[in-house]
Amino acid sequence: MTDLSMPRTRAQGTAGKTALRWLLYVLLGLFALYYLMPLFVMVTTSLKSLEEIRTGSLIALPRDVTLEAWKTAWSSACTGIQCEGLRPYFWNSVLIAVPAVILSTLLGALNGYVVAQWRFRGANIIFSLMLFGCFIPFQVVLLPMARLLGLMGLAGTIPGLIFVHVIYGLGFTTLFFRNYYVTIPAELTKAARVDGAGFLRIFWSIFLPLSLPIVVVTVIWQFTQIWNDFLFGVSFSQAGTQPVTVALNNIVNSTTGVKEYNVDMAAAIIAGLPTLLVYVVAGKYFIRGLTAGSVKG
Amino acid sequence: MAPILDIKNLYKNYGATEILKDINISIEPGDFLVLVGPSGCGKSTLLNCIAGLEPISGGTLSIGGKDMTHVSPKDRDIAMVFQSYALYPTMSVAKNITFGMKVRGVDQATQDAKLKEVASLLQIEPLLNRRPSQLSGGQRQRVAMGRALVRDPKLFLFDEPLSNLDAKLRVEMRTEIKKLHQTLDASIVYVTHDQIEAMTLATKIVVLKGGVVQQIGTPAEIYNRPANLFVADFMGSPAMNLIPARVQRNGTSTQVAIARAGGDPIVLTDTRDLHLPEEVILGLRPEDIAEAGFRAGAGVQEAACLVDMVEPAGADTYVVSELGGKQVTARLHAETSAQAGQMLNLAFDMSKVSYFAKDTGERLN
Amino acid sequence: MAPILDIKNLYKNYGATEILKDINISIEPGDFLVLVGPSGCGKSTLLNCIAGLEPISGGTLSIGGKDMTHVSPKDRDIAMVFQSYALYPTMSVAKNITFGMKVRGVDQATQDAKLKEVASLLQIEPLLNRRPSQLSGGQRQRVAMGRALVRDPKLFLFDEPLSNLDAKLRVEMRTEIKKLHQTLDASIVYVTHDQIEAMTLATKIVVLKGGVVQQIGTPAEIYNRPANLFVADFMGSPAMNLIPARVQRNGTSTQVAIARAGGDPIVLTDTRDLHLPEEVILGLRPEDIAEAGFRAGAGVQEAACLVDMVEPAGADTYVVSELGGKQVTARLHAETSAQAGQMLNLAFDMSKVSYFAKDTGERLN
Amino acid sequence: MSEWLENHLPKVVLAPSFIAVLIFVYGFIGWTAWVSLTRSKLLPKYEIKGFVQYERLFDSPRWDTAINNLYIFGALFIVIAMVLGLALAILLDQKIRVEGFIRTIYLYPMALSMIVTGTAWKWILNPGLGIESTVRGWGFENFTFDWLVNPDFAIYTIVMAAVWQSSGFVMALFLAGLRSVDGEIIKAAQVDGIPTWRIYTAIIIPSMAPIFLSAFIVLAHLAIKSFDLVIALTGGGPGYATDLPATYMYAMAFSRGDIGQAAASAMIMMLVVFAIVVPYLYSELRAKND
Amino acid sequence: EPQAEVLHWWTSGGEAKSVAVLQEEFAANGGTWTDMPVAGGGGDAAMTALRARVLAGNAPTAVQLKGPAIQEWYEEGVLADISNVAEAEGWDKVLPASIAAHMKCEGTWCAAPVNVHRVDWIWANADVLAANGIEMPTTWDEFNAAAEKLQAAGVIPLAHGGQAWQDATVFETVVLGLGGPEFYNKALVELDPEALTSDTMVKVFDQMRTLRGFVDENFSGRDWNLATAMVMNGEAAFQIMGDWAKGEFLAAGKEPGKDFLCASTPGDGYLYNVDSFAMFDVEGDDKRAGQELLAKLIVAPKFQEVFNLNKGSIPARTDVSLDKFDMCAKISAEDMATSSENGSLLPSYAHGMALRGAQAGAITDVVTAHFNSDMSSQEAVQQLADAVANSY
Ligand SMILES: Nc1ncnc2c1ncn2[C@@H]1O[C@H](COP(=O)(O)OP(=O)(O)OP(=O)(O)O)[C@@H](O)[C@H]1O
Ligand SMILES: Nc1ncnc2c1ncn2[C@@H]1O[C@H](COP(=O)(O)OP(=O)(O)OP(=O)(O)O)[C@@H](O)[C@H]1O
Ligand SMILES: [Mg+2]
Ligand SMILES: [Mg+2]
Repeated sequence: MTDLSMPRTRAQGTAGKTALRWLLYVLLGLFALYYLMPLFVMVTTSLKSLEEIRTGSLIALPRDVTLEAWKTAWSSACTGIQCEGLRPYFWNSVLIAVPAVILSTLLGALNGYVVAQWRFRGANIIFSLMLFGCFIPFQVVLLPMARLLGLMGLAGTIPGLIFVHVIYGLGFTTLFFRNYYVTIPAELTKAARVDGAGFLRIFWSIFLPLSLPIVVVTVIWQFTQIWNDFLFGVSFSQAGTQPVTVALNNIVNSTTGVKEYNVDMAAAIIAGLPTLLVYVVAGKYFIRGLTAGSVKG
Repeated sequence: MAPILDIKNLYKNYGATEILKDINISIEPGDFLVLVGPSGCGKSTLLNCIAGLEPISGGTLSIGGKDMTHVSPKDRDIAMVFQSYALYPTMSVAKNITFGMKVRGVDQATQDAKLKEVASLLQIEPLLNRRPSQLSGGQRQRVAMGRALVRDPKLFLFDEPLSNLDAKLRVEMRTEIKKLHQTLDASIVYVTHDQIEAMTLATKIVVLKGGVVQQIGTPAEIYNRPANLFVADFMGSPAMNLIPARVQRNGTSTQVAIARAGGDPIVLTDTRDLHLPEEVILGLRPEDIAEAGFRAGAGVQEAACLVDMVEPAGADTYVVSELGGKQVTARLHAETSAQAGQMLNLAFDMSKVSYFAKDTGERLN
Repeated sequence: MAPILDIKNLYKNYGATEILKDINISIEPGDFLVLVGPSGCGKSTLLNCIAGLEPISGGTLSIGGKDMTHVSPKDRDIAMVFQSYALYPTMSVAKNITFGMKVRGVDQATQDAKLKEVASLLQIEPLLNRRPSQLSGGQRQRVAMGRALVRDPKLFLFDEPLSNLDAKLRVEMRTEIKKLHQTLDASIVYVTHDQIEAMTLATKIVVLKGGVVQQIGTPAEIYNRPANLFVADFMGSPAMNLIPARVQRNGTSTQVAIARAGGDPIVLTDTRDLHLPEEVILGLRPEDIAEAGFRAGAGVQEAACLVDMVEPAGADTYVVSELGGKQVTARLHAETSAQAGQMLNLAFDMSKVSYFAKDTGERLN
Repeated sequence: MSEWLENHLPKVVLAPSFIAVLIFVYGFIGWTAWVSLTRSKLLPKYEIKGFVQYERLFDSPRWDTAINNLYIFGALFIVIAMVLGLALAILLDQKIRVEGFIRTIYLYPMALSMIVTGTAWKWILNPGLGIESTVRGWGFENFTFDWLVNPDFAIYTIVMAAVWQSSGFVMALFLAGLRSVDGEIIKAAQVDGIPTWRIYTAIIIPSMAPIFLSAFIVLAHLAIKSFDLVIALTGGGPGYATDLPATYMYAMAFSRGDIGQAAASAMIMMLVVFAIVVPYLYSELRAKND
Repeated sequence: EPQAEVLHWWTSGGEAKSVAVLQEEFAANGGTWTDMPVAGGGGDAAMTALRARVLAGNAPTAVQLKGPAIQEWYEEGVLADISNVAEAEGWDKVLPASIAAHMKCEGTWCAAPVNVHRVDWIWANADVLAANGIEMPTTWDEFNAAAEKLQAAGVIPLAHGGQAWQDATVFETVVLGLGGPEFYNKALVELDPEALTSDTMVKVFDQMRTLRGFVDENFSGRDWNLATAMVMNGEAAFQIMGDWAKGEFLAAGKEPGKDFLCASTPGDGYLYNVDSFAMFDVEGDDKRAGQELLAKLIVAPKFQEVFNLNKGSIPARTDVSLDKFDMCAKISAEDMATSSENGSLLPSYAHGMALRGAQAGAITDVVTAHFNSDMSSQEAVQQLADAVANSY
């Protein structure tokens, strides 16, 4: 376990070092401000009444804090005829996101493992092709995909949405894992092969445990992409299978109705909470030096 | 019995570089084959080829009489200790060692027993719950050994398995490996740079140089009758003295003249019946040059030499003198009174001399 | 002159485990300190502490008279060869070696010259454009050496730098390191498991066991006058014979009785003036037990012993016999006719004997 | 049979994904290419009419703007997000006490739907509502920050928001990469006397080259596909000054019922990607192979 | 049992309540309503979803569709015929002819109208006007004069949000105001190249440039309702926007005629934006029954009244009593009747009533580009013609 900062001995640091460390924290803090700015606007707005928003400055602190908007967003905002807020849609999103994230991550890990550690002729070409797939604009796949889903009988269903998300997540998950696995010494695979472990066993017992940081990254990516996806969610769902983003969109985007910014903001934050939760939980596994001590040289 | 390992005309390239050239080796069951050779000569590569971890570029390789070309490493029934250890970083020491058994479906009780046995043998019991990253170099190496030793394969492959151990432990391990070899009648291919290991363990030694086999033989053959200058020079520490000499046949015996610094050439007589060219390289090991009076035997002959350097090394003292234009080392007992700059009477055991052709380096006698 | 390295009461823990305990070592400029000890005793950890790569848990450490507690590794002016090599994987061999110079702003011409010099010394010229992953184990180790050797630091730290080299190369490298030490008058801390390396290189040897210093001394002191049973047993290969014996004072000399398998105890006389308890452990190195007639000297005494095992090892033959309930090894010349199961007259050099307390293991004479 | 499976398992495992990609990516690209040659309007038609859609595309000043914006936006976004992400990862790698907390702060923008954060950004960047008026409120009367409403600068506000949204993820990616570097090598460098910044630039970062590939692909993909960001922040305005190919294509395909035109623009977009990504990919994979 | 899955984009509080009325009636008649709302982009997102579902063979039963899009979908052969309902209910008699025309595809009825939004409204803050002594303008010149006066007084004359569709909304009212109904029809409905490049069009762009001067600096990207709020606050005096803006005023508790004023934009004519539902070809008798029932209910007076009271628009059918409607709605209804008679009842191009998407979009591109740059009017006219030509 190495860190680039000086080893911390009993009494930490001299004056220069302390100053440097302060600078570091100040820098980190400044960036935190940059990142927090929009959240500040969103949170304050969500705590204001509509009246205050209409009359006051949009980016000022609320005069009277009210949680009304949050309540509305969660349980009574209209998303069409139903006025039950985001609540009913959460479950759809969970049903879509969780399996899709797990499947695409697992497949990506396997693919990356093959491409990085079991190179065969053409593996790089296959990898490049898969990777290039990341760039296909989703708008163009919408219509043919709709047709195929219809043919497969998956139109408007949750499995259909899972399928779509897995397919278009594969490029990225494979990319992430492959690029992580190429840095793992090939000797490990060799040792395990001699030990009698087969392809899958090596993957499961040796590589997966080594992959924590990249699993975190991949899960963060996939979960965010899938949870926040709107285009597929709106196109390949039907009444009853719509994900939370469609509900959020319905709350936020009214063309000719009265705009309730406070509810919009609260709804957006609520819709983002599961993703945030994933960040916090998964973040614990950003561990250093999993390969340490494995091979010499 | 069919050879357990049979390598025929094996070639191995990395890209355009030929690493192994026309290797032919065969091992009978129970053989202990030690591979030696300079760093980078292809020893590890050869082990990798045997294990099936690197594809071979030519020739055939069979284990237990079965061609191995399309057999994957896990089906070759081999155990291997990697020069680079290759421990599983996320597993504890115990798991590193038992992983192979677990994969093969060995039952838990046997696993535990084996683990216990091996751990005690390798003196790593207190470390079983550690991760590889929390071990010292030598401890890692022992874990790597342990991973192989719990197995019971047709063939063991050891790649410098003791290089990071202290002398004491190394001796113990050596003994254990020897025991393992004898009790299990296991077949072993073993790479080492330690000459004593090679000598004491091997039933057969292969000397490799630049990917080409130089000599295959028993330790005694290799040591006493090196096939060429390279083997002569390579085996033995300090190395065999290789001294240019002129020979003259004299009846059935041979007169050998060696230039001497600060004097006339030494002339020594080899009583064996040899047919040699006029110019040869004469090979004589340091231990076959002793202080006069400390060596007895038929072929022993004495000559005074100028001592250039005296190097005490615990049990022995080495003395260096220039002969035939070369620095010639003699191994004297520790209590010698030899001093640099003085003349010293040395005893040469001419019955041990090897002769090599000056041009090809091949052995002549 | 101030010591170049001064370690006082150094402690080092990993979590709750104490790895190094109360280490006190000081090195004068130009010293060549060799650290030896069993695998896992804390040698690498100590080097890491000296380099500043691991924080120390107690005590002080100064280099060149300056306290190093808050000095980062890069400012300590040291060069280090890692046991695990730690080559920069993305750089070619040449870059691995020159990178440090480049960063320090050494001009290109000097860099090239140094690189050339070191590469030829380490015999890695043909490899300069390779990546570390394309090298053999020994080649990697040499690159790691090269990285240190191009530097000109206050202190060199070498962690088993020759363990993966073949004997020949190792001897050459040893010579080079010795030369380096002499010409640059560099100060060196060197970890090795090779006893010959330790003996021939060191001006000072530190024997470590379980994180505790056992003895500090010159090679001769360590070899001839080990401070305790551990050092006695540890240094020398094969190890010193440690034989339980009863002693009886007889005027100014001492009678030593050793149980013998298949006969009465052997009684030997030590003529030195010693004051010993009745029960001791007697230490005598294998090379101080010779075949009768092959060893002369004041303290040499002969006794017939039953040969249990004969082990030829090239230049020597080892003979094992049970004495005092221990397997005692004697080093005989290669041509001995000794055979297992027979009685053999052995010559014991009693002037070389060390005595140790049975309970504490401390040296008595 | 089982032996065959044994030896070919890696390929077998890769096969489904590969086939899926062939169908759902390359099949659809083929489909798009076909449609781009037709006069499809509301729904796809399959009667080939030649390159008329491409001619229309290149005649459109709006497409010109979109493509130019893509270059500006893409280059700035990728470079800034990459540099910032890496810098933050390195800073966070210095044994920061509250790493998890700060990391989440940097990451959270990804979590929130741009549909709404766009509104927040719009307010912040709007001179009358946001930063400009706030700073003026503090007494700096001459402070101007009106990029959002300035057609020449509006694209940079998109860059700002895009960097805000994505750099956290890039940071996470790099952080994972940093954490996979072998500690011994860093130690060796420290002893070699290499200053910390050089250790990063010369040793750690080069060994993370594959991670750079990941980051690059992610960012390039985001740049190419940035869509709801633009819609939410500027709606492509002022005028269509901040239009990007993705918004152009969406507008054609879905607001205007001009699928043939959308397909043509998609093809051009993919050509642009191809031209940028393929050389990089080639050098990256090649380096890995020798 | 009648079934209907209804795709629509009415999701904000007031709108949703309006649709809920329909759903309740539908349920009261024994039907099951499945709601499939997709808001965003003025129905773009809903259209995206619709396309995917049609291709997947999973079309919703009823879809909120409007303008020429109805005919476009009809041409794709996916719409159902609801003529029997229309004929039974006598739609022809109660709907203004031009609105009825939108609901027919090649002579058969294929959609049911819900409401009529008037687009060419100008909203004003009563206090601000009074304070500056200004009357609601009836010509663009008056407007300009008033605006200059306001500007001098430090009031922003025109509250405007710089989004393409808002620019287009203003543009079409100017075309109508300066060119008159006939010119509007030629230029923005028939896309007559002569009209598009005429001097009148140049004048229209000149007026747009003038209007640009009456807008504050920070209008870019502003939501329409924030602009409305500016009028409410007295920060700005006028806003040109459809009658949904009224909803914002009312929601803030403002009274028409007292706090805020409504008037049609200068010039004759009436620009309508009619929401309607189209029925898609679906399998199953229950769904067909649902379609018929839905069509019937939508056009029935009860729903027309309730819905439009909520929504701020006026009923599509002319025989609904307006007693409960506010002053602005009444003006709207009156104007619709007169315009319908004299042929100045015109479809709004900016809201997708007049043109197909590609053409409307092409025009909007030029309008917004002109408004947001210093493009000359001549240039704009030229580009307009080119863009329209390029859009087929
Ligand atoms: N991270 C760690 N956590 C706990 N114990 C450790 C850690 N690293 C090393 N150790 C233990 O510290 C002891 C000393 O290790 P060190 O590497 O210094 O040994 P060494 O003397 O160099 O041995 P070797 O000759 O085998 O290289 C060992 O017993 C090792 O298991
Ligand atoms: N991937 C590679 N590409 C090119 N050359 C390689 C590669 N791997 C090894 N080599 C070269 O092949 C030769 C043989 O390597 P090998 O590891 O078999 O040597 P070795 O005999 O085990 O040496 P050592 O005793 O130093 O471990 C070496 O010269 C090495 O540089
Ligand atoms: Mg090797
Ligand atoms: Mg060590």
